[in-house]
Amino acid sequence: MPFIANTDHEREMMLKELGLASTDDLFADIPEELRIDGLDIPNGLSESEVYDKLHALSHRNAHGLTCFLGGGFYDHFIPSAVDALASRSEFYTAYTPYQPEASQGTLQVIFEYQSAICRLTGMEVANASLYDGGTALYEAAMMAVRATGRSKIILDTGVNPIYRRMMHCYTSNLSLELDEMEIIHGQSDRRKFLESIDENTAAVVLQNPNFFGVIDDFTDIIETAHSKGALAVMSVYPISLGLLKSPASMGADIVTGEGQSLGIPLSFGGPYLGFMATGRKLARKMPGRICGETTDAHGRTGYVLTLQAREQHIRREKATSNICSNEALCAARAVFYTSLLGKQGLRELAQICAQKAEYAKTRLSSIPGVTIKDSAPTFNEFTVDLPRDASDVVNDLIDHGIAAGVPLGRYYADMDNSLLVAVTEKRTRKEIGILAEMLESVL
Amino acid sequence: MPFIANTDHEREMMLKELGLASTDDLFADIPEELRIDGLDIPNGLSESEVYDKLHALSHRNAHGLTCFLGGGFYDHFIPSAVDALASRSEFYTAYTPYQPEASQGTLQVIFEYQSAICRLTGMEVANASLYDGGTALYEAAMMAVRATGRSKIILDTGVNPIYRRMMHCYTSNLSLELDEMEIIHGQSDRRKFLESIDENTAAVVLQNPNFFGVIDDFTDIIETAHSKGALAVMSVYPISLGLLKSPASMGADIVTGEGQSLGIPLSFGGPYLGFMATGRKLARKMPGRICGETTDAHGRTGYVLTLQAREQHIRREKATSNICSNEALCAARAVFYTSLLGKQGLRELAQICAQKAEYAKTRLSSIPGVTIKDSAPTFNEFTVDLPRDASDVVNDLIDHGIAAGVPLGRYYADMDNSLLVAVTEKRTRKEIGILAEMLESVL
Amino acid sequence: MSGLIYDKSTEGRRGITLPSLSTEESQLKLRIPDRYLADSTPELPEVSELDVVRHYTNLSAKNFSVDRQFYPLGSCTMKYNPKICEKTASLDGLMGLHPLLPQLRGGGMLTQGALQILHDTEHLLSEITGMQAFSLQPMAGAHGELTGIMLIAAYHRDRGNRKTKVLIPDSAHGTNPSSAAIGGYGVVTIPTGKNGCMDMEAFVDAMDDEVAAVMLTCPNTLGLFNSDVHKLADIAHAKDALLYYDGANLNALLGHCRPGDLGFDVMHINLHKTFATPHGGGGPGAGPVGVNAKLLPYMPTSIIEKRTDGTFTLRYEHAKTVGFIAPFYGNFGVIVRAYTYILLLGANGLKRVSENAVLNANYVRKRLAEHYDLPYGRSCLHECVFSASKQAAKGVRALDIAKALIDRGIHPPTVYFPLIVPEAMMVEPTESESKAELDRFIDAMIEIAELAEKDPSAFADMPSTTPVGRLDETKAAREMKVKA
Amino acid sequence: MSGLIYDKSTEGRRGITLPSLSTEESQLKLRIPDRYLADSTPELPEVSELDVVRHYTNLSAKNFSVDRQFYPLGSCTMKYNPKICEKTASLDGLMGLHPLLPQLRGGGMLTQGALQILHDTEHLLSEITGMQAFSLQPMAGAHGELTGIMLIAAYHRDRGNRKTKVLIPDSAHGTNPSSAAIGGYGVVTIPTGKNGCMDMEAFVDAMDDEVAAVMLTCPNTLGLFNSDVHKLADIAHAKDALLYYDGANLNALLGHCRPGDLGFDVMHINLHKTFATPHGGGGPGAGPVGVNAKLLPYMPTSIIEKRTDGTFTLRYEHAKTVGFIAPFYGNFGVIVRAYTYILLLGANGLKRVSENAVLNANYVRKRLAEHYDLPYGRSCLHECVFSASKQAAKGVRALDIAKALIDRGIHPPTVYFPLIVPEAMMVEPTESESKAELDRFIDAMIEIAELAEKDPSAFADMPSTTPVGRLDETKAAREMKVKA
Ligand SMILES: Cc1ncc(COP(=O)(O)O)c(C=O)c1O
Ligand SMILES: Cc1ncc(COP(=O)(O)O)c(C=O)c1O
Repeated sequence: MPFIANTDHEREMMLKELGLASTDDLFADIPEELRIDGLDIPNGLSESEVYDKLHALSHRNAHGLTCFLGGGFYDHFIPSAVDALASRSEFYTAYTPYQPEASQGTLQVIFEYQSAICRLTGMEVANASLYDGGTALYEAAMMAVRATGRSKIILDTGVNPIYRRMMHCYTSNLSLELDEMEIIHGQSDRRKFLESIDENTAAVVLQNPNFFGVIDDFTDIIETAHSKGALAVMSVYPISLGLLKSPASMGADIVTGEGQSLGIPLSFGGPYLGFMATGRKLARKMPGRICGETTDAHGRTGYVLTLQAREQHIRREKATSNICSNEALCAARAVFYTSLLGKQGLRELAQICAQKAEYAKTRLSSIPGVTIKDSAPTFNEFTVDLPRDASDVVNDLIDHGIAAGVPLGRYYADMDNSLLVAVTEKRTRKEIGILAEMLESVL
Repeated sequence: MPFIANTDHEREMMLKELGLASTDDLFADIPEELRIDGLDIPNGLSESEVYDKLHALSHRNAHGLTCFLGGGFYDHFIPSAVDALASRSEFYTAYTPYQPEASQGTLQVIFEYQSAICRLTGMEVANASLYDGGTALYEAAMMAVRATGRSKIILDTGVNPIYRRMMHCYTSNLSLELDEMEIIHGQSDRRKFLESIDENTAAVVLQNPNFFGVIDDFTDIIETAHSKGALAVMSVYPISLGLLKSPASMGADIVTGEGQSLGIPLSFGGPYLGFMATGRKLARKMPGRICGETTDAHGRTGYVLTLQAREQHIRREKATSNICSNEALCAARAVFYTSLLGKQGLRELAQICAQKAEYAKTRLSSIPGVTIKDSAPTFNEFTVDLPRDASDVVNDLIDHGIAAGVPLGRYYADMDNSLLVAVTEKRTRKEIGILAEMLESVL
Repeated sequence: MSGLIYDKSTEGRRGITLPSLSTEESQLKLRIPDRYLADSTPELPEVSELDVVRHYTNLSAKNFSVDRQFYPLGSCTMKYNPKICEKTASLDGLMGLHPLLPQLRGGGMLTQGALQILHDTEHLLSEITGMQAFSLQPMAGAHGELTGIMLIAAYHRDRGNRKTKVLIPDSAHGTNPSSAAIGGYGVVTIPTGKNGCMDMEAFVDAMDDEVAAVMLTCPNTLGLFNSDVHKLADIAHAKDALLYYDGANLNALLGHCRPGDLGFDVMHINLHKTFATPHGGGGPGAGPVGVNAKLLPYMPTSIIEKRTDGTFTLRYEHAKTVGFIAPFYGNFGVIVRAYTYILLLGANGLKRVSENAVLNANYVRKRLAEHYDLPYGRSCLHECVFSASKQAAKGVRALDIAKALIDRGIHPPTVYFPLIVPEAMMVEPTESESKAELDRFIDAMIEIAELAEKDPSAFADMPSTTPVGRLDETKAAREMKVKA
Repeated sequence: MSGLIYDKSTEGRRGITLPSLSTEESQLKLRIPDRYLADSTPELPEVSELDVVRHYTNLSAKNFSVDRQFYPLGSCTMKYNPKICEKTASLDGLMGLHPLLPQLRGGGMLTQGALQILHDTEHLLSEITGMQAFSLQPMAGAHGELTGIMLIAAYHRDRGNRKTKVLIPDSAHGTNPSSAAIGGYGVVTIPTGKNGCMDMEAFVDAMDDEVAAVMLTCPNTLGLFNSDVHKLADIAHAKDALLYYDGANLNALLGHCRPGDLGFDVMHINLHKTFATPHGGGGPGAGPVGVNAKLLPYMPTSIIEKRTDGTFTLRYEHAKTVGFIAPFYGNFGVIVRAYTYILLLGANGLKRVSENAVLNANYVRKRLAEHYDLPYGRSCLHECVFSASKQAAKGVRALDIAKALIDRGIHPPTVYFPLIVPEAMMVEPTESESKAELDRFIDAMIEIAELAEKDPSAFADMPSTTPVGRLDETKAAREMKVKA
């Protein structure tokens, strides 16, 4: 029997040691009538049969399309060294580093990951990871609620709708007010937004670049929030930080985001990486594990999980979050990736993505009937308005081997003809050209 | 610049230390007129561009065919654990274990590999690997020449023709006589073979199962060889040893073979694994590295390269072979594979292959016009005679997604209509059925 | 050899090559006004690929892990993760799929293979647990718990029930009370009775009309099966309270008994435990949530359905859903591994899994019983909890024993959990370890017990074979140096 | 933790699952007479997948390797192997190809991608070395040497030359004389002159009509470039002797100078050295052989050709070929890695490779010159050879220094080679290491030199940080325990 170590003989010896006649006797505490005879699923297959099955299933997906899909999840190149390091079984077959002396590998990786997140965002303290960008944003909002003792959350509609609907879901059973603020011309409607911040506001929740790829400087909103005693939560796209103003420099109090772009495969939606960073003052309010540096009796530097009094295994119903298992291996991938990328690499990558997106914008906007939706500046993603339903257009382009973008009708009532197009460093000039030509041909 | 560590600044500091003005000065010993300006090849590409290029090239090969190709190289399943272990960079980025204390991993793997080869073949001493099954066979013949001081080698034509032509190539500049012995009904022509063994015979060179998949018991030939003072060299297919009589029990003096079937990918012909084993008496005549067990000053068991006085780095022009780098990582794969397989697994695998081949034989032989070439027993490979040119038939079957076998016309003058069909555990009953149906349909 | 990757940074060193821009692309002027741009670039380390590979490869060597050590960390089911699962999960046609692809054509027609994997996995889990349906979206056990609480809340809201609290035994994992609280409920802790199970009387007392749910772990964190579970269920159901099953210990029951048959209404499974997906140094895991008919209407969006033509699609419209608890379909990569594992083992294999997991735990329990206290001594299921109180009396605490094990090349059991056992040491060997390995562990534990008798002071310097000795946790918390 | 995999065997344990036979298949009786069958099955170990994975993962931890340590093993060019090369070589459409596929349709039409890789690699190597053509078939450097010797023999045979011997400098690698001998030639060893290069006078003396070839390494194993190489070539060519280039040290010259332009007729390249394919704990490597026009007609079969329509094919007919030196097309998997590497680096990158390799070696040479003897002290190319004779006088030999380095987490240089340097220590840092890493090595070497001065006896117990100390090699050879 695969993956079950004991042989029949060993089983017999062990049963004998226990004074039992059969393995069935091991389950004596379970009342007879609650037991079952076996499972109504197929018996096990050999490794090669299982591989063939999964291999066949993997071929029943259209993964060869030229990908202009984004929406918060990007087709960046993953250097082979990231995969090689993440395949080190010392990393992936260990668990939470409860025993620090036997887990310095994992712990130092977490420490370096936290450092990378802090350096990217400009913040002072990062946690060891949360499930994904959406739950991270929700946790940040709740952290603000706890920190301020207030109950209103103001959500910019430029925040990823995939995250906004999660926020609604998680808060629906709690007595919180969730206000959504409209955007105009791709950016937050400043007047309305600033007016809506009041003395009961726990947090303003922002995203940069926003879902439409539009860049903003939220300093004004954040200042107003602070002046009313509210906190500013901002979700960011890490790669953009090679070029764009950091959330810290805009004054954000809690920064979150989806770390998928940092060397994590798209993998049909997960596992991904929610990151979160804040200032030292709020650190003890933060959810999730935190790793800190310390020393042993010989003065040697080492790393431990710290500030655990925030966590469920200590504080139970009073914990800052219920999170236990997190996304450690994805965080490891992120630090492998950011270390390979380096300062220069990050800057260049951000530049390349932006430049290629600019080229795509130029090409697409020169197609008759196609217009760029917003005049606001964008990073590597932008919205185009098409002369007909974007879903239909995208469907037509699939036959040409192109996943042209995310149709926005599903997320914004009035945007059936809008298409969100993302460009990463993987898209060649030629591919962008083909997108433009094919789009023109199907319109 | 990728994979070059020094920065411009470091380079400057180092040049300064050396008192040089530029890196060009480092090449001062090379006369100016012999230097070139640069290479006329393209400049470097980024990792993602290189990956895309190789990925595209990999798709320009027909690797999805259902594979009944053998001829000494088999499509066995490779358990994922083999790949995982062979990807341990501690193994693959080390080199020859010249410093045993810093190489106990590699050394113990070699020792265990040698043990596996000895257990498979029944022999007493195995080396750490040779390039492939063909060079191993040639090295074995030369070892016999050295050991006996004789110059005639008798080659059974049941020996893989791919290896026989290598043998001819390697010996063509040496004063050796290479006699090829015909086979009849798929097996060695005993009478002729036994007669040809004389007092000048260094070695009889045999293969089991032979190229046609036919099984033999060479005890008689080997006895005769021994009676004339000649040595017996036998090439074997390791998987078959789960079922078939071992070369040791037939009396073979030197056993070689291709280890590809032991967890090594087909990889278009290499890297493969030549294995070789012999008795203790001949050990000091053997080519290649050998690892031996010993102890340190504290009595701890450890492993070292031993009997090095046979080798080129010590003996130079008097060495038993010129081999230096060998196929260590392939040998590691082989020991990972044989350890996973285990005694029971080996027996079952051999049984499954033979059983499936028998089924294929039954199915193919019931097609009108198709006959099994030889009545002799076979292991997992057999020869069928077709009513027309086997190359053409195979060509027709490719359109049905099947690589039906190896046409023999290229290797044996009178076998244009013969096809060599191999069956491994990976071929399902259904696939064998489709082979039969499609073959019938194209005849 | 040591130091942080940031310490190895040298200005100008590169670890990556990026595609260069064509002139057509590079000549365009970016239209991003200065005020949106950063003044400086984040200080990521400037190192070579070799630097990165060497640094992290050397760090990996500082870990204990299942692939290198026996790792009987109780409650975590540190079984061996078959290598084939890593391979299937990284197939291009799975790992490379953008999560928004299903939206591009005919409700998932571009991702039929992926949707089939999700669909089949849900059905396999339903059959294995006896629940009616599963959602694979929760991204860990605790996330499954929270989802379960949200489902429970939706149920009560829908029925007009006014419920304010959740009953949880004191032996429960910390995530249980935390999830209930974060889901908006008050938590009532029920003590454990002498037999190691939730005190029946206390439970009955607490079981009033305001109870929304009872969260149980079964077998519980002492490795004990509560034979009264059916009775508990009846009592709870009589008040229209729901029964939540924390599936962290499902490995004990596979093929022998199903939570759905025991009366549970909602549950999660930790795929990273029972179904052998690797623990990743802390994650990612997956915590699929299963429900019976009562909770079916509230399941998270989206729902995977098989059409009559055999194709698969995602349904987004269902009126009573709790909504979106994940961005997409859960931790797909983890789910593929679990699916692979279930196909490998099958009905026959899974049944043997629990048999051997339970046998191994009992064997360890029996063999160590005379050396360590067993507060709840009766036969356990997949794990057993010792107490080091006997040793603690000599000054050797559970933590000291843990460190001694590290020096013997064994990962320690879970210590100080469950909280109700003083000096707890929770041993879960799993079925992937053989008697030979257990004997080695048992020998080490006995040797340590003897050492604790003879020379309690010997433990102070342990572990001594690790890159660092015991670390100053107070200093870490005080200085809060959490980044470089 | 220790012991052999065979020691861990337990009857009945399984590490693998095999597909089961259908009834149609299993009901057939095998028609193999008993006399062909084994009496018993080979005693492969009976262990679980976990046992195997844990055993070999733990063994891997007992190695030094490039990915974990600085590894300046001279003559072996232990540069960093980019991870992308592992990935491309294991693409299904390359790694899964049966070598006989090209025979199935139209001369290679089923494997155009693979043939293009081979073809392009040959052309890239030709341009890099200045040779006319390459065969990728030799499976290691020594195999390339033997192939070269066979080509040389074919050339002379074809021209009716009677040649019996090969001239080789005493600094040469052992494979050179061995390959010449195995190829059927006598070997004449030429001494090294004071300048570290082959003694010109001795060479001229030995250079008679019977000389088939001269085998040179350039730069030679002392890391020195022989500025007279062109003159040597002329002298040899005047006697119709051919000049063989041992390419083990090609990393020194990339983009700066080409063997073909220096007058060499035939050469091999060690792809596992210069072109960054991993050394695999001893192999596999690849030793492509390159020739100029003289030797073109004799190249091994088969030959890859580009048809006029742009497709690739294998040519098997060419009259004067030496024949088949490999079963197929060489170590394809290794070649794919080298091809990937060349594409990554390109003309600009390769030139920088040699610059930095040479700079690094000279930096080490310069910085250590006052601490260790440099028998051939002049500026070197990619490697430099120290002598520990100064230390040996104190009783600290090169081997002792090697062991001291191991304790400092550094793989030792090649010791006792080249043979002409007493107590040789051959340092080849390669371009993938940075000044920072070199400084660490240099500091360790200086510290060791000081220790050798102060306390020579301290070396006896080194290494002490490894799983075993110095091993008894005599015992190993005497007892010849070479299997379990
Ligand atoms: C009993 C129990 N419940 C719940 C959990 C939480 O699961 P997760 O870590 O997957 O969130 C754990 C994890 O250790 C557990 O042991
Ligand atoms: C100078 C020199 N020549 C030839 C060789 C032989 O190459 P290989 O080991 O690839 O057979 C080596 C290998 O170390 C070498 O250093």
